[in-house]
Amino acid sequence: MELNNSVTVLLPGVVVAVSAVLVMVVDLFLRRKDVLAWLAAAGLLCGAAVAIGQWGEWTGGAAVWRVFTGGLTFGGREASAGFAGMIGHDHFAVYAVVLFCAIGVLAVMLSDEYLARRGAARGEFYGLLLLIVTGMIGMAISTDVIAFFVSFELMSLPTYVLAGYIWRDERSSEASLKYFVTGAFSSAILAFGLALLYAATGATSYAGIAAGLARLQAGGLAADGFLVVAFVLVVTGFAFKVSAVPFHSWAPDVYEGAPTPVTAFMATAVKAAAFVGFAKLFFVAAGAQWADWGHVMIVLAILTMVVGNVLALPQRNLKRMLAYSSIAHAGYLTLGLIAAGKSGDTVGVSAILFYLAAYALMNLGAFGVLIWIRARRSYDYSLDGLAGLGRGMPGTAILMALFMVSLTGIPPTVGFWGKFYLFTAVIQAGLTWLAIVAVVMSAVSAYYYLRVVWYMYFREAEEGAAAEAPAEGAALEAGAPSPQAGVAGAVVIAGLGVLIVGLLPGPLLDAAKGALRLLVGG
Amino acid sequence: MNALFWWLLVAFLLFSIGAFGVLARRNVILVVMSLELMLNAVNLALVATANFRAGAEGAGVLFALFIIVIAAAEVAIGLAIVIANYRNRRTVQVDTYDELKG
Amino acid sequence: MSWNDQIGFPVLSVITFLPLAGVIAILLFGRGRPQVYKVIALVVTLAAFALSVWMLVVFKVSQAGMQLAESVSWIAPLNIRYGMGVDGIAALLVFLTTLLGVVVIIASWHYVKDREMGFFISLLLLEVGMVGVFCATDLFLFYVFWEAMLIPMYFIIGIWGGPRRIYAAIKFFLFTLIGSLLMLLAIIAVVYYVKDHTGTLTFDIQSLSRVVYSYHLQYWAFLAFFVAFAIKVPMFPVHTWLPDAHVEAPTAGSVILAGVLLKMGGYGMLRFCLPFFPDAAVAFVPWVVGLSVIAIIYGALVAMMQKDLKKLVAYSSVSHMGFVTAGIFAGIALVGNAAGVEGAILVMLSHGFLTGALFLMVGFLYERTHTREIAEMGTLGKPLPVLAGFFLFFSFGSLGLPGLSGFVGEFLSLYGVFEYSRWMAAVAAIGVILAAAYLLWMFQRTMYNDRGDDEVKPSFPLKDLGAREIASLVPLVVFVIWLGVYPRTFLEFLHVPVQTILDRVTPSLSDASAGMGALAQLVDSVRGLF
Amino acid sequence: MEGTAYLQIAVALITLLPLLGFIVTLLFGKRMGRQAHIFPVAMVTVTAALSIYGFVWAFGHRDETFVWNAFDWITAGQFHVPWGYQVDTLTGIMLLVVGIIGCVVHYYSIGYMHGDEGYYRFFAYLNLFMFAMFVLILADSYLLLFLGWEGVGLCSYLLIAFWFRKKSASQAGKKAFIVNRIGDFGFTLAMFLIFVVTGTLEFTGVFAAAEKGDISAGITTWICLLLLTGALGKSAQFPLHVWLPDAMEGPTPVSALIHAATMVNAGVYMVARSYPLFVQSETAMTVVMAVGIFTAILASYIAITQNDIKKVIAYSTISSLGFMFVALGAGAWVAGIFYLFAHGFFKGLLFLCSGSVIHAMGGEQDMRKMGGLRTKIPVTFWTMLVGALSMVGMIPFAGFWAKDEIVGATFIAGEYVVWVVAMVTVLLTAIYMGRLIFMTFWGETRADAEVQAHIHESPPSMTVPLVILAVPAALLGLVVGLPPEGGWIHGFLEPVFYHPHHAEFRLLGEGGALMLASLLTVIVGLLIAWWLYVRQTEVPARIADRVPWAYRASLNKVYLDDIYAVVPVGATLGFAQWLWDVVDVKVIDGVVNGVAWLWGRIGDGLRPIQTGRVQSYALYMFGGMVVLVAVFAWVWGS
Repeated sequence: MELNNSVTVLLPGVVVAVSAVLVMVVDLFLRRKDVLAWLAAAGLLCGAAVAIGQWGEWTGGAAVWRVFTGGLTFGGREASAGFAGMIGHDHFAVYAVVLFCAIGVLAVMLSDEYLARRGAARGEFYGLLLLIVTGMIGMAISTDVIAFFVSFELMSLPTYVLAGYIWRDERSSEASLKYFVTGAFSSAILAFGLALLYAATGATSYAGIAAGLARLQAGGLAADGFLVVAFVLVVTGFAFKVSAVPFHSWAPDVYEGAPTPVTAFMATAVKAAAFVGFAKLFFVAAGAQWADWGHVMIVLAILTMVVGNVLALPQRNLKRMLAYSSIAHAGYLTLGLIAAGKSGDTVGVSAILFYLAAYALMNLGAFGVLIWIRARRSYDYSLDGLAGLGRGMPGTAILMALFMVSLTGIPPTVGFWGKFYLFTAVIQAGLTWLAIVAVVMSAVSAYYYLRVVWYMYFREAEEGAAAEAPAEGAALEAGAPSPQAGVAGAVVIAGLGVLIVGLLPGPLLDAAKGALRLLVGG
Repeated sequence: MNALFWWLLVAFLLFSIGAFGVLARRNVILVVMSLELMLNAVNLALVATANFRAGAEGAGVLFALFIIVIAAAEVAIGLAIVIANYRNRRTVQVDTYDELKG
Repeated sequence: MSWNDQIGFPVLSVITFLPLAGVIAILLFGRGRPQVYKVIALVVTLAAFALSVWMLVVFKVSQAGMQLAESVSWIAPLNIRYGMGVDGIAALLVFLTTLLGVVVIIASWHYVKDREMGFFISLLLLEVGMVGVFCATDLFLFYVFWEAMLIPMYFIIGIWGGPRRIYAAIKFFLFTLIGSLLMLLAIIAVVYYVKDHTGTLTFDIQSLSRVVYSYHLQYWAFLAFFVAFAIKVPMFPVHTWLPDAHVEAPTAGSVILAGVLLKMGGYGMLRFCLPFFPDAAVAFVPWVVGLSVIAIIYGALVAMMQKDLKKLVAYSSVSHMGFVTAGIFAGIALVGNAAGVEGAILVMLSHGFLTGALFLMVGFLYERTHTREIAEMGTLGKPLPVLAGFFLFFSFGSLGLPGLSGFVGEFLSLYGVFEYSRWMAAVAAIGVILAAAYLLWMFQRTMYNDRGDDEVKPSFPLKDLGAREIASLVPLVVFVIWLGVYPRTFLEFLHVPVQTILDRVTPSLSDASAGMGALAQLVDSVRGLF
Repeated sequence: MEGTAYLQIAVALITLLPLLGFIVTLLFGKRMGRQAHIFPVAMVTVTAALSIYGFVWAFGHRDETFVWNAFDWITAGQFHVPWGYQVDTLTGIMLLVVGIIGCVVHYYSIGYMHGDEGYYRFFAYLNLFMFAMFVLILADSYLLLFLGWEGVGLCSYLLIAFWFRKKSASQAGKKAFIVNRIGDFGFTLAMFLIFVVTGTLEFTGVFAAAEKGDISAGITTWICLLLLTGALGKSAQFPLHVWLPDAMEGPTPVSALIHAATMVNAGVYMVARSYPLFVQSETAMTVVMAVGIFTAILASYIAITQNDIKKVIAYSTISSLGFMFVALGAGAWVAGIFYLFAHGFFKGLLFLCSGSVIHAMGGEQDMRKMGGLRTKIPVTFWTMLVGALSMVGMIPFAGFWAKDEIVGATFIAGEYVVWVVAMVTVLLTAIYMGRLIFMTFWGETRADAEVQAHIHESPPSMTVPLVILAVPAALLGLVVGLPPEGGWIHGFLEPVFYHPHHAEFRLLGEGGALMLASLLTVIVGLLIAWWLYVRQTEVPARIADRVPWAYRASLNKVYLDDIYAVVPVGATLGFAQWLWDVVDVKVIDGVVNGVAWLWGRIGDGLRPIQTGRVQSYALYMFGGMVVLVAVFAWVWGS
């Protein structure tokens, strides 16, 4: 029975992990490498399907994740816990799993052409990518810091590799090294923080930590320096992964240097996983202390919004600009955590869940457009290279404009709803001034997002620029169906998503709310 | 002051030494080693807690085991990345890797 | 789901989305066939105009509240509805919008050479947004239209504009965006205030405007809404986007910008600032009227010094729109003075006709002389008598000649200000003198001779207005005269809705005067945010 | 009421026909070419007949006021103004003046404008003017009056700048409109004030309220002074008179019709119309009189040295209008309107004659280049002489009776200073009008040979109107103004100015003495003029040398234009330039662009932080942790 439950909970992760192995095995025996992408995508879709199938299981059940005195409890039923309480499944996790798998699928679509053109090994790539997703799923379902940390590392380590996947490229390998050093550093810090928490509370399970903290608080010890250090170390681990200032510095370099599909994946999925995983950890394990956490996070959030947006202004390399923009978005997302902490309400968290999906759509789209342009002609990711795109590649330009508008947060796009929901949470938490800061910063961000649009439409291309063939054109296999279709498909899917969800955000809003549904009924 | 405090203090010192190494050493190999040191400090803290803290769950040891495995994987990946960089640049001085900036 | 019971089919939605249908038709059938897409655009806007006229006909002027209402659930989790409906104010503005929509299509027939289809698509999309703003009865829907409209305008200025078009486009965009983002926060605050206090989450404007909000919320939220609308109007000192946008925008863009977009500011104040936050609105009256009066004088004086024809007209808009804000806010002070408010709305309409027309004239001139520098013109009345005649007509309309549209509104809104404060009205009335000064000076320097006697400047042959151009102007001429001679047609639409607004504002007068000064209140209110 | 149905139709047609004429001529006139005048002239002729009918109606119903509200014009909140017409005896007089002179000028223009490239345009504008002027005098509310008021301003603008390629013409047109706008500023505020205190703008309602004493004395004074501001602009009184001399840039028929006979009287008419308000305010009356007399003497003083024939007449117009204001201010309301009535004819005549002279001289307007025209253009000479004598106030011409009543009224009212100044003005008037006649028609012709050869009498279409106008200019006083203070016109206007103010005239009493004094002054003046400009033609130059400042002040119009160019105009332009250059561009836009620039600079400035070296990144993280610990400790500590 116990095992049975564990398997149920783990099932999406297992499916994805098995797919990873399968992809690598098939890679060994099959010459046609384009099958691998299909296989990986199928694995991810199966994982998502399994998760969706589990969605209905817990409606109306009792909540296990008893959290803090304000009454915030997280969904999930005891019956769904597995492996000695190390993992637990709930709507929250299901939402996250589906999100990760969906991002994974789009990332696979974006990657295939890129890899094929450069002659890079695709089997390992997809294998690693699927393992990363497995790690993310683990983060979402963990209810124990051990499981959490292992999942965290399962996600992180392959990411270092993917960042340097085109290892002969100096920039890619440099990105990889920087990511590795800072990442491992932060992992160690996180681990030490978790160890100190364990030392303070004597427990590794979220529930145990919460209970321990409650005991400490009752004894008047909760505020001592020991715990402060422990909390800060954990927050550091979180801030690093979501690239919050001042733990962000790796992000621009890594995003710029890493292969573009990997950048897209990191900017969306890894960030999402970090938010999902840490949100669960923070709220379930330390929810009672969250009001105070929130105040600390305000500093982070403001710094992140300001520095991310301001540093994006002078960037003329689009990948780098998007990196800073992704930092800025991390700042907005952090507002959701703060709001949830301040108000003791779950709106902030569901706002984060919604925003993550929205952000994934538009950001994957934007990176996808870059990949697509690069697949069609020589392009160096510079702003100037976009000049005249509105005339040369009208469809692409329209989509790019759509993604930029969405990133700015203008209706009727999904990015607007993300911001709206987030600001709603912040204002409801009584932090209107913080929302004003965010609003001012998003006005600043409009400048650099719209600059992309104006380069595409208001400027003319230099003579002959568009006519050049792609730089790395040799390595395409003869006879294989054009992998460009994958890129185009991903971009179009993202574009449609941005628009359709922008016009009819109801279902996604419902899902994001429903992910925390059990809280309400108790 | 109980024993746990001293163990944790040692762990903290180890951790700090590791952190200092990461921040200060210019040789990438040494940086990677410093990272390992930090993880080992964590292990020490975990094991010490599991042993000396009253009422602690035994899971600390389990955690330490996991971290040992993770550390191994990390070293393997780290060194591979270092080698890739060395091939491109012919140096392991970490501060020379600054093509990406701004 | 409920379509309106008045006429049995969703006329407002049809008006709003007809242009969108046009866009789709253009994309399907019009590629590479200029005649086809132009005709589609014309037919679609004409149909929208015809429908909006019909809407005015079926509109019941004596009936309060939103008419021709439609309401369909849109985003259920937040109880956001797709709600459309018009009161008299909105109905007139929809009419103005669709009229100018037709006019700009005609006027742009040969205007752009580059990416012409995109231009027409942008114009049509713009019309969707504009009509939507006036029709929306759901706060959220309003906001969506309000913001969505920015994009086509950004493109119109940025792609088909003048040499500094990028600067102008981004300035336009950022100014408006900052305002509307603040407004978004206030919207959220208002909606959730209602939810916290009544338990229902609703974005319905009518319901929200019946709630009494706390002073704390009112003061800052009023300011947030107000800033958004003030930027759009634009009021001094947040007006500087306007001249740049006007100068760089293509003719059609300027016409729409001046004719409709600016009206959204005034409309927003009437629809939101006053009924939602009556106490704050009343408390801010001296400030707003003061700023408006400054805008009237300032805009006129600065207009006088302009060397660029379009900039001159742009600053004249700042001046004229000052009458709008002054009239609205003076109207709610002390007595609940409907004349001022109705006058302000008439100014909006009239300014739409007149300034739209003036921008058309400038555009026609530009097509002929390839310059907008006043100094490079002169004696154009000789080769271009018809153009000069229209130009003269609209200039005099704009300077408020009785019998033309500009006068009635300005007179009424000035009267409203006069009832509120005599000396402010006296200062504002100086703006009327200045209007004569800058417009006649402009006319003299362009159409009459200002370059030494008997020197006929343009060496190339100039063609006078053609039939198409005249066709785009004639409707405006008709309405300018109509509004000047028989404004009753339009005023009838305004009595009931304006009274509704004033009824909402007036009961709170005593409260506000008992409270602290507006600024002290505001400081208190803002402090509450932290 | 019996007969009002016809009157209603007449009134409607009086305003509609010229409007129709305007529209038709504007649309089709160009195609009609030389025949463009037919339709508008026909319209005006019919209108003249109808306006005579209006006068006749008023003649027959002098105690009635016909009011007809055609439709609701503006209704907003409490504010309500109908589009309504009214006819009473005052309107009747105005109808007569405007209708007849308008019609005559139209006929005159057929000849005068012959061959002008803007022929049709001219007639279109004239018709538009007739429309606006009729609305002005028929209006039954201040607001509709204001519509006509601004409408005639528009036409004045269009017609002054008729030859728009001349910079001076376009300049003058603009100036006229803007100066009038300054007056209208006061008018507008007056209307607001009236509405605020009485709740209506219709004459009947306002005056009823005034008579009931609903308006406090202070407010009444304010209303009157503000109305007067409007009148100062339209009727070219100091300090807003500066536009009228420049307005002579327009074609001469325009000067005759608009800038002498009709439009400029609108201010006088408006003040007279507001009689029930003005009589309640001593202050306002005094101001009216003071402004009038000052303007009268000022204009006369300037007129003496002007060399442009039309400018002289223009200043004489300003002076005459000043006299009308003096009359109103002195309480001699009927005398004021009587003078307006007479002035319309003789001043119109003078302008048309001067037009005929200019026509004869081939466009020359400088009197120094004329002379000796007496025999060459006899019809013009004789009619102009009639006009001039009427103007200076020579018995028994029309001007004499009216002017004498005004001058006498000041004396009787006890305003002796005003009376003295008025007498000086009469003297000056006689001198400069004499100067005009003598310089133009006496002596040797000073024009060059080519022009001389060309001098001819004008065609009948021009001379006939002269003769037609000469008749009332000569005889009007005898018909309507005799006996003084008790003529027909006094009785006729009594219903409007219902507090009969005028003392009975006795030839052998005060009245007779005053009349004699004024008559003697005129004769002396004429003699001086004859002596200076016919006998001793070098004397004027010697006088000018003796008092150069006085001469130059007069020649330069007391430097008012120059002062205005500096103080209101220059200061406004300077201020506006400062607002634009400094406030708008530098301050406001500077802040806007500065904020944008600052963000960019901050971004640039922060870029070096991103060193590219991974260990500095790790260091930031470490530093961040320390900061977080500090913040956290502070949060928990507090």
